[in-house]
Amino acid sequence: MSGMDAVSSSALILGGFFFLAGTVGLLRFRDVHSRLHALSKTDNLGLGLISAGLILRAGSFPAGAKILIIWLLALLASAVTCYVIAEWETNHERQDRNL
Amino acid sequence: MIAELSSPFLLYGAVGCLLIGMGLYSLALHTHVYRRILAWNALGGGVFLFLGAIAKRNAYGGSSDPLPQALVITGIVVSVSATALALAIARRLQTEERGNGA
Amino acid sequence: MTRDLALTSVLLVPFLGVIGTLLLPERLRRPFSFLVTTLVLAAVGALAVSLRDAFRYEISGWGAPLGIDLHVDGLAVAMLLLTGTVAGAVSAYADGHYRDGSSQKPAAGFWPLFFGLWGSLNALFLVSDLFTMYVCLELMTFSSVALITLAKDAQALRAALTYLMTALTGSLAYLLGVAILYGEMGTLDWTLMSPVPGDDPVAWMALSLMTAGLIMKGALYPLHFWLPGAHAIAPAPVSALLSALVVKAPFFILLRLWVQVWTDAPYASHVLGALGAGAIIWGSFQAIIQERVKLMVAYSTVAQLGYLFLAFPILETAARTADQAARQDAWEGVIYFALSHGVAKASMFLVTGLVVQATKTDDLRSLRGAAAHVPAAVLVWGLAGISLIGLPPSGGFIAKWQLLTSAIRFGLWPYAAVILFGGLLASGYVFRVLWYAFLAPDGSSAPKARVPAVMVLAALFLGTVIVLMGIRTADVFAVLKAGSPFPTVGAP
Amino acid sequence: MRDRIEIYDVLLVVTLIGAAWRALFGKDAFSATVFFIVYGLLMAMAWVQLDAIDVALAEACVGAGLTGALLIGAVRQFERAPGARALRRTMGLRASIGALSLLALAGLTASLFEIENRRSPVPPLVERSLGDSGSAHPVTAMLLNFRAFDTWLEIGVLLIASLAAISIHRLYDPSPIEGRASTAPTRPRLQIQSQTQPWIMARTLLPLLILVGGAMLWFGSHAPGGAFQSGALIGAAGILLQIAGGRSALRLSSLRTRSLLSLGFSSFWLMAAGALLAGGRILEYPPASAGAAILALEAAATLSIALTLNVMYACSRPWGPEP
Repeated sequence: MSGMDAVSSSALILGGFFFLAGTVGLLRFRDVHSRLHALSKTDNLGLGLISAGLILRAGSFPAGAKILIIWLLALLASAVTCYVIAEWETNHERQDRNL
Repeated sequence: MIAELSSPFLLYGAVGCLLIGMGLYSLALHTHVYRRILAWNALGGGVFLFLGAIAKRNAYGGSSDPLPQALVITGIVVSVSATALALAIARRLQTEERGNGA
Repeated sequence: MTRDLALTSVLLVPFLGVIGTLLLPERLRRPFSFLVTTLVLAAVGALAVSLRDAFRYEISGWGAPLGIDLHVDGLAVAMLLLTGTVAGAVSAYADGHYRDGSSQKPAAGFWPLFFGLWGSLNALFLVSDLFTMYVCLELMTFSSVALITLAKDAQALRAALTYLMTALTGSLAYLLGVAILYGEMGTLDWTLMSPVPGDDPVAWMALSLMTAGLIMKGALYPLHFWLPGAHAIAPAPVSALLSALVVKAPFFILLRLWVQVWTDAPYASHVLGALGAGAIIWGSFQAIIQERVKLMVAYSTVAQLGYLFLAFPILETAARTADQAARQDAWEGVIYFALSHGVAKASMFLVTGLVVQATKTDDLRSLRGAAAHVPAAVLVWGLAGISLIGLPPSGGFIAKWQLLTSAIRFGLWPYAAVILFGGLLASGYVFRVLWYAFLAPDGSSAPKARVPAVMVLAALFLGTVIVLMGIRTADVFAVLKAGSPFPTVGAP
Repeated sequence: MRDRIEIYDVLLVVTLIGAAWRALFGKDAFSATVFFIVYGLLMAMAWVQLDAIDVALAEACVGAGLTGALLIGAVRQFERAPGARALRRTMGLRASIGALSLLALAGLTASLFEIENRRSPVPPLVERSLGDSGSAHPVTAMLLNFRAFDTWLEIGVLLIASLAAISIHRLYDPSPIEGRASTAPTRPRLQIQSQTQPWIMARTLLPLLILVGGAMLWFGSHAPGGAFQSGALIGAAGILLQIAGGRSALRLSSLRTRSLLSLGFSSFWLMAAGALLAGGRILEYPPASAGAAILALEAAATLSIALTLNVMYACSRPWGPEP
């Protein structure tokens, strides 16, 4: 049983690391696009790892299924938000260039 | 200090009081209605957290006291309708005044 | 049995009014609101007649600490009578005010909000649970704010917003006080927590928070800044409701707390008394120098509320004297003042509405010759003025007489002096309007519009109520005896 | 039911206060709103720590979610307002306000320690009378049976607030303002086309939200859940449509809208009158059919809460629908 716990805790730690990388990316990069890029990639992967770790620890099947749904919803939400921000940013830049 | 703060009741009650203090300070400080709506919501959140701490303190037989929980749910719904009403008026006022001003 | 039926219909019928006026088609709305108004008035009358002693009514059948109870005593029924009388007159007035085609849109919005306000006031005066009072206060505030915005004017929006933000902050302070009280007493019903120990600091903090919140909502002197703007800009029937009833609800809760729950508050009540005295002097002075009649009446509300807050020190010293008759006199004097001020202020605002309807502006100078054009309006203004000043044939005289004698009997000379001085100041602004009204109408004033008869009748009805309150005071005092905190043993 | 303070509690509290600080005193109105939503969600986590799951759901759905949606919808209009950023108060006044707030904070915290070991008689009472209250979950029994009058007035508050929003919208008619195209408020910053991602998001989330809302309503009888939370979820589905679809098909003053708005309030009224006719007191359910009565009331309340929140969202946005 400790093997399962070891796997899930390592997944949790790895997920945490990806979040850290994403935040560093957010702070370091200059323009919006690369920030969005860094954030969406690492956060989604980080969240995937964390939810995988939690599913291993989750007691029953429904609880695990709920965690999975949470991850999918988070993916959908971050995809849409990144798209909308990126689209607004490009419109905004195109307006600046046209002025 | 931490030893005394043994039960979550005191911790979250103190956080509620802190939120009330911050909300009051921000409410009195800002003059623009939008910031005051935010401050008022934080103040309300503080009061509800205070009630929640009392619910936790009155816990009986494994679950916390349902009466303050019912009060807080009612309070949250009152504050969302108050925010909606204040925003509706403030937004119309802004449009009317900018409408006349422009 | 009729007592319970009257009580439940006092609570349920106004809310039926909200649903009905919201859903019924246009042409059915006026007869339906007329029907609901008469039903509620009948129920309140039946309740007042059948009230022998204070009684309780458990809503949804559960007991007090668990469920919510209604505590029906003389004070509650007196306030219900005031609400019924004023709301009845205002509904008749509004029927005429909103009949002409131009203001069709506000008419649709007025009636559901009007019955929502009436229902929340009835519930607030009856219920004995502090949190339910909070929800009633919110329902009342939202209805009042919405009613103010019916004036279709950017100024009305600004005044409504200031009122809303102040009232919301006040009700949060009140809610925090209730939360602390629940934390300490374990119940939300003020009848169960009655004898509060005088030396308990947490109970004192709860009381001061609740009082601060209710003072903000009740527009006592230093925190009254939102009232003149809101009451002056609102349509006439709405300002009558606001000034006569809405500002009374916080005072009603304070009266319950300070007199029936915190029994010994020796020095704190004098703080309220001092604020009340300040309100009388400052408010009356402001009212005298106003140029617009509506603002004048609004400042007069601020002043007259000061009298109500003089009640706390008087009742505090009354609670400590042995003389039962003196205590009951003070108690009846305070409540009677609330009733007479409500009726007088409502009639003043209705009269102002009549004048504005006739002359299209509420500037004082446009009142020249108003006595010739709308004589009934000026007559009712005179009667209301008599009541505010405290001259004999009016209810105000009885109330001020009781307050004055109690103040003198308990040796509170400064308050007695302020009561007399306030009457003098009140005559300042009342006679100023009368002076303009009786001037000969010069040719320049604009042609006067015709005023619907039902509006004049509503004002006249309130005028007669003022005079009746001055003559037949025994009936109302009999109602007040039921469940009064200062029971006079042996008195009928 | 832990009774110890854990490291997680301390972390949660610190982030909560940080988010609240940024929300209240942040420079830019838009970022203040974003941090206000973060603060709301952290508050929901705090409620979980206080073992108040119902309140956590209500805080997340209504407190953070819908209040956040209302604020985001309205903040674009206030950003250019001069006061939105500046903290305009003289130093002396700020010091005195700060002192007052600190005094309030100290007094309240002191009162916490004072009332720390007092208990309330209500929880045992609830335990005893839960049997014939018609619901196995104490909070739902409290909201819908013991203090049903509170909840009725509460739904009255929602109804009056939405009526006020509609009447303000109709009286101060947008058309004359939009008529002056030149000075019309500038286009919203987040220009949302209805064919792109948000529409896809709305399409996928809509069934899920309504499904979870319905489940939340059903859970109310025996687990944390209930009318307010499920009403908020179904309302959120409608608001998502309004965001993605731009102009919503909500006809504010039609009879259909008005009757659905007042459905919750009138069903409570009918229940109260029915209880009276059946010889009991106001809102007194016969123990046998209390469960059914509670479920009926909750269903009606859910529908009108959902529509009320949509109406409020529509009326607090610059691009409100036609009346």
